[in-house]
Amino acid sequence: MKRRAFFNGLARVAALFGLGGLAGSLARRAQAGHTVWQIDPWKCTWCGKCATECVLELSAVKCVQFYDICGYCDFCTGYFEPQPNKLNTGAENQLCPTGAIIRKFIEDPYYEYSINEPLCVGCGKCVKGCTLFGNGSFHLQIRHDRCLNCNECSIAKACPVQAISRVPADKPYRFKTLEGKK
Amino acid sequence: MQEHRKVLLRQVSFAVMLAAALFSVAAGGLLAWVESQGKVAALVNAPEIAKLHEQLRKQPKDEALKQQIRALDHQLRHDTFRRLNLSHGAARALLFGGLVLFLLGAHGYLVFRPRPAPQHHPRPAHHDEEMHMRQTTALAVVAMLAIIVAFVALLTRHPAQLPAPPAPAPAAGGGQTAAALPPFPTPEEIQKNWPSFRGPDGSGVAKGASLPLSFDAKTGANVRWKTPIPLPGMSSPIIWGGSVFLTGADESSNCVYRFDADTGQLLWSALLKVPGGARPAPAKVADDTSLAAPTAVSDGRRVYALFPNGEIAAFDFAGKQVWARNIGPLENNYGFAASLALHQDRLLIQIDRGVVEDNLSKLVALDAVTGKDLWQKPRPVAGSWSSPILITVEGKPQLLTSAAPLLCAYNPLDGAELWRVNCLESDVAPSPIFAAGMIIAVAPNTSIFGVKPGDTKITWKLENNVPDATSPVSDGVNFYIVDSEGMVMCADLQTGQTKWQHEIDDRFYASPTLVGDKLLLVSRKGHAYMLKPGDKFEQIGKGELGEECNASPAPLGSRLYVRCKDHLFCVEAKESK
Amino acid sequence: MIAAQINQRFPPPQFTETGHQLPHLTAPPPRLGALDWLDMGVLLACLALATWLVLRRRQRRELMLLGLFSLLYFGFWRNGCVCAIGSIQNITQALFDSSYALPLTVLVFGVLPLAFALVVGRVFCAAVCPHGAFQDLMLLKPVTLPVWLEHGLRLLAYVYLGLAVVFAATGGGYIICRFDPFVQIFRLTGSLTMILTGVIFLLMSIFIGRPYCRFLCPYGVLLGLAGSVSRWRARITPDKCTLCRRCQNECPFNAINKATPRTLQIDPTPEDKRRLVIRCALLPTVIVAGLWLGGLSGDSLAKAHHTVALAERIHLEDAGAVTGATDASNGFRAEGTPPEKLFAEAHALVHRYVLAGRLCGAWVGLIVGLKLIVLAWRPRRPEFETDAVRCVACARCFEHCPQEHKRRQQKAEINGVLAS
Amino acid sequence: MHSDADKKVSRRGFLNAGLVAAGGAAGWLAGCDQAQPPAPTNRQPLGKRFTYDVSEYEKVEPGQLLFAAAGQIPTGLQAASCLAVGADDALYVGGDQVIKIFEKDGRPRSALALPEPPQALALDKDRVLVAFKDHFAIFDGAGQTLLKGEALGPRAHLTAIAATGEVLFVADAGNREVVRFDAAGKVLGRFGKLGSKDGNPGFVVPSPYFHLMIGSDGLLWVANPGRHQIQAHTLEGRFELGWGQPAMCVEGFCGCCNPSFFARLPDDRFITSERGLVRIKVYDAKGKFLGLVAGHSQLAQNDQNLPVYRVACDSAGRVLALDPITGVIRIFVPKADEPQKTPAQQK
Repeated sequence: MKRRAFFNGLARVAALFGLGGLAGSLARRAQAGHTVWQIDPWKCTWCGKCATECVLELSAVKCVQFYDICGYCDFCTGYFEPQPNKLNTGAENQLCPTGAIIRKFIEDPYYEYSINEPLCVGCGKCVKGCTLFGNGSFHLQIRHDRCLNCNECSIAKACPVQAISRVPADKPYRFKTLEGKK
Repeated sequence: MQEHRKVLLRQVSFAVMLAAALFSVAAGGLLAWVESQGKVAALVNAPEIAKLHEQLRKQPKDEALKQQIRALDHQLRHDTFRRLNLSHGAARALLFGGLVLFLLGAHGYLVFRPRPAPQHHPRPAHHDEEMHMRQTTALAVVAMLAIIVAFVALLTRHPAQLPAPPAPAPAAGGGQTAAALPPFPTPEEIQKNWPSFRGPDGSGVAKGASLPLSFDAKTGANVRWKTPIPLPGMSSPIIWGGSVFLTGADESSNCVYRFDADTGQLLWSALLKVPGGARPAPAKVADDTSLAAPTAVSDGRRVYALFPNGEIAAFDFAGKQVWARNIGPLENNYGFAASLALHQDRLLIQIDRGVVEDNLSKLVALDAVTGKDLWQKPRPVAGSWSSPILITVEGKPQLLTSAAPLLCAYNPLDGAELWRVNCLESDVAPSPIFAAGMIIAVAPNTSIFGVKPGDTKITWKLENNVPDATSPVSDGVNFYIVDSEGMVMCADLQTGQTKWQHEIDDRFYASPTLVGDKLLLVSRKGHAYMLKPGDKFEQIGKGELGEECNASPAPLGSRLYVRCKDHLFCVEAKESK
Repeated sequence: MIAAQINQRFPPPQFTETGHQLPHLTAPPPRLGALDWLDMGVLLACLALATWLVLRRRQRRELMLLGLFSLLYFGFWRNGCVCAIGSIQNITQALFDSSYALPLTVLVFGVLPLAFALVVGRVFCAAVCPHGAFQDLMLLKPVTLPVWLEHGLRLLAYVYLGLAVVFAATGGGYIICRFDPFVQIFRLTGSLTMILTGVIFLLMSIFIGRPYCRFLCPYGVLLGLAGSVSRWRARITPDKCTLCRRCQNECPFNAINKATPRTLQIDPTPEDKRRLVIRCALLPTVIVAGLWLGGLSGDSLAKAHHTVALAERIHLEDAGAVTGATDASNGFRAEGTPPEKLFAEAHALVHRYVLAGRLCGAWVGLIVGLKLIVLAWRPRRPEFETDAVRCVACARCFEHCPQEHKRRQQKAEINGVLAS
Repeated sequence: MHSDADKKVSRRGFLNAGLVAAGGAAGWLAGCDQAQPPAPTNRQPLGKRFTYDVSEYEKVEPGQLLFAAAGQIPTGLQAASCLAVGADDALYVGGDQVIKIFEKDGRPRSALALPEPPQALALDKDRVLVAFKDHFAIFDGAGQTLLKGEALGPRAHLTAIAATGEVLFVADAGNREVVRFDAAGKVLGRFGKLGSKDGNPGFVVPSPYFHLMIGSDGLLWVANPGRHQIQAHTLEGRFELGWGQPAMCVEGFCGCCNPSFFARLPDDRFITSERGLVRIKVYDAKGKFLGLVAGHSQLAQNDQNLPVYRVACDSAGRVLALDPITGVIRIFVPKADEPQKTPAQQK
């Protein structure tokens, strides 16, 4: 019995030592600040999986409007159906299937578009319309007031172009910049 | 009193439990209903609204319709989010109901469960119970392992299909790689072999070859060897170096065979397997077309084989499949039969199907090294069974094709059409030949044409003894044909004047071949007739294969290779050994 | 390609008439980083408290309350993420992928419970892990499983751990998180299948003690191994065992080893010795077999990796074996990377998977071999004791030990005396 | 109960059960068919109404194609940005920090090094006019700087340049106006800004595509993409006329802001280049739609990264289109003039 206790002790000390070494070596690389998931808008192909793959019923991914690169078009290809009946806010003209985009007149001929986030399901339809024809000011981002920050993001797993990765929590968004892709 | 309170407590707790259970069932039902109705996507995609949108597209001015769309759209969006909230609420309610139910049930169970009788601990048995148990456990562990292994095997049956990894550098002793592939053979090298259907230039002429004036497979006289062919087919042998290649197929497999030219030994048999995917259904073919009608082609580095079900592959000389793919469908009336042509790493495939109006016919070029598409050229022609041939006109290569209604030449490098003559008709099976500046093309059962390359008109036309399946052959002065009923004819190459005709009581599918100074006809019954080419009919020899034969023979040097129904024969004069 | 996109950026319009100012894009921040330190603090406090409750207080009821707190805090409040079980994968990935930034929280959650287990046994399982607490609180009417079944099913956990490490090390994803049965219930949202699986596990837990912990939990495997060499751990009796056998049937987890009857406390028989020799000889065979089989499965496992799956798809599309294109293959072709590069990457990955598969197979082989050797042993236990590997320190057995009752009585008396 | 149950367990029975299970699994395995290829994933996981689909408008009727592809010239530029045709039909391609000059058959001739990446390029006799982000410069054929214009401020984003004789125009997409310079590079004036009351309808430029050129008719033609028009101005900047309709269908200009670029054939027909629906079209001198040079399916490789073709025409009536993503110039020739491919047809 004594011998057994001795070997146990030996194993324990070795294991503790090993565990400490592992933790120490990893801690040197580990970050105190945590990381969060985010979409790289330059990689995103608006496939629509963000709307369906999130563990939340209403996805944590929403479309955001980056005003600084918006053209403020009258005929916004992110707001209107490709061939709208008339350029007004009638439901028959709107692209967004849940009516989550707000169109506001500023001055001739400029209109401002913003996202009503509670209604947005993150399908990316408007993002595609805006990016194909316009400046791409609409883009999909993970909104951190909704994201649960799962250890493995199920959207990232399903993303066909691996556009979702972890970013430092102090820079939790990846908006397109004025300078373009770096 | 105590008892009374206890009963009351039990009743109350039971009633609450019942209520909680009903509540949970209701919440669960609601949740299930919401789930079954579908949420965001189902509502927004509602068919009514799609219909209204469609209607608006037709009547863009209809204001009432717009109002209707707006109302319905509002309704649907409202429903969308209401249902979403409903399902959240129902989920929480279900959790709450379940919790109450569980807590009360647990409490009730703990409070009212019958008190356990004083525990009776059996005395340990006298036999070695613990050791017995341990060995059972060991068995259980092993059985579990077996189950896990079986499941892992089951789940990992489909390994990732990737292209073969680039072989390590030659220093490491790697095999043949794309980079290490020797250059495409020179025309001289090609001329030294019999690399494709009807020889290097597809005209069925082997100038330097020789043939014994008689042979007999039964006695073995002048027959060097005979080897069984594993699978049937009507494709002809091709020869490169010391090897003979053949294709064969049945309903379930497409195979390529390599035989040793000296001994006839089957060196390997390679099964074509396109990576991934189910094998395409076997082609529907007529009995006299077979499942392996197209003849393979080789560039001395690889052998390329195409099968009527659309599968095509390249094998190296070791029998390893280098690439394979499906270029189908090739389905046409009697079954696809065009053999492959090869020009400077371009694998050329004449795919003619249906009638002209179907727009199904095309000429396809694949990169022989990788099997990828290089170009495709649509062809306004009907289905055909003839094979394209490569000719050289004024020093430039041309790919000559014949199919109703066009005799048409293309640049084999990029598929550009060079010239065409609108003269052919019906189901073209004979392939064209090119000799001494004249092209002979055959419209089966109707006419034989002489055409000069580049012309838009025919030079001459001949309307008797027109074959339906076999191709002509020419010695540069005359050309010779044999039709399937045994009528042999010789005519002048430049004018189309008939010089002689002679009927042999036999049937022919194999095209006539010029072996050295002998014109060789191999009949379906397995008889070989040797004629003297010239201005008059003269039979100079006869051979016996003793087996049905439909494929064109392949002569090279002193040997002749003939594919019969079940065997591959090698004929060689004994004294020349 | 990049230039075309740079060119898209240029100044927004000026609103000369209205002087409208561009609104700012809202960016709700993620959860406060400082709260991570709170999580780590709560974890440490809970582990310390659990240790005290198991070793000193020996109170089942208090341990249950701590479990309830953990369930609410780590489970329902923190949505089951961060969790020690999943941290295995993050740590593995950090070991194999130097570009991966391991969050400190995850490292602490992975290491701290193990460190505790090495010293005081699986106190983490007892009341700190929300998964364990959830199942333990559901346990009403335990059914004792036969020992052989217990051991057989437990093998699953070792395999699960091996696979989780394989996938995490090669970038194939976090299977522990993906197939976690309870996290969806903590979040009250998720895929229906996984929620139903969770509910089934919970219903099973009413009768079968902690089914996930015992038969699947990969972290439990590590904790068990650590626990087996722990210095102090939950002892059934505070004093000497009187061999009263009362605790014997009270453990719902088959974690109490019976005392060997005096008549059987004998030296190994020749048959025992022969068996031991055979099993020892079997060990390398089983390991090599595992190595071989694991390597065979590597090719298929590799398909879990996005790059390999994409390379396969591109290859099949190019070969004409499949028609149409997927979002992934479209995206890849739009990007313009040469397929050869993708294939080279995929081949390297497949190679890694084969390697990892071999190691995983060898690991399972080693475990089976060692189990067989241990089971060949003739045990000699003078008293009833908790199993070093399987005991989760739930404190149920304490309640049935007459010695424990005696201790509590004495303590109450002393307290009474002190109070008076 | 515990030990009783244990005793009932027969080793052999258990082993048998295990083997049967393993055998069953192995049998299932053997009985299964060959691997099925993975099915393509659903492109519209949420259904039709969640999918942005303009494929209807990408279709082109073959009869509408007035030009045929006739080869291409790879320029080798990483970031090609502009294209112009010189008097001798030489091709000038700007990009990176260089202007590459090619013979009309695609053989490289020479190159001019530039101090920074060019945004736009035009030729006036043998002078090379280059617009950079906020200023322009004029070079001679040897690459010597003849003139450097003043910088137009931080908002400036020049996208086109043109000159005739003594007047030079640049299109400033950042300020949404056209700037006139004299021969010495001095600003003569600006026009076309919205609300500037200079008699112009005002340029609406939602994206940095704002093209202009001087026609053989002596008018300054400017694309007004936000209004989907091509507008003519006098060289003094007075608005004359405009043509063009917004529409996704082939006759109009699609999306929020098109045409992105345009050029004119020797016979004064317009060649316009659009983005979003990538198409190059032909209009007559009055703006009547005639047909297409090439449609979306010919010009766009994929759905995610669409090129905006820069167009130019040479004296032979060929249309040259520069793909800025690949840096390749694609050549289109009128179908009627297509060289006879087959000797047969010549006879």
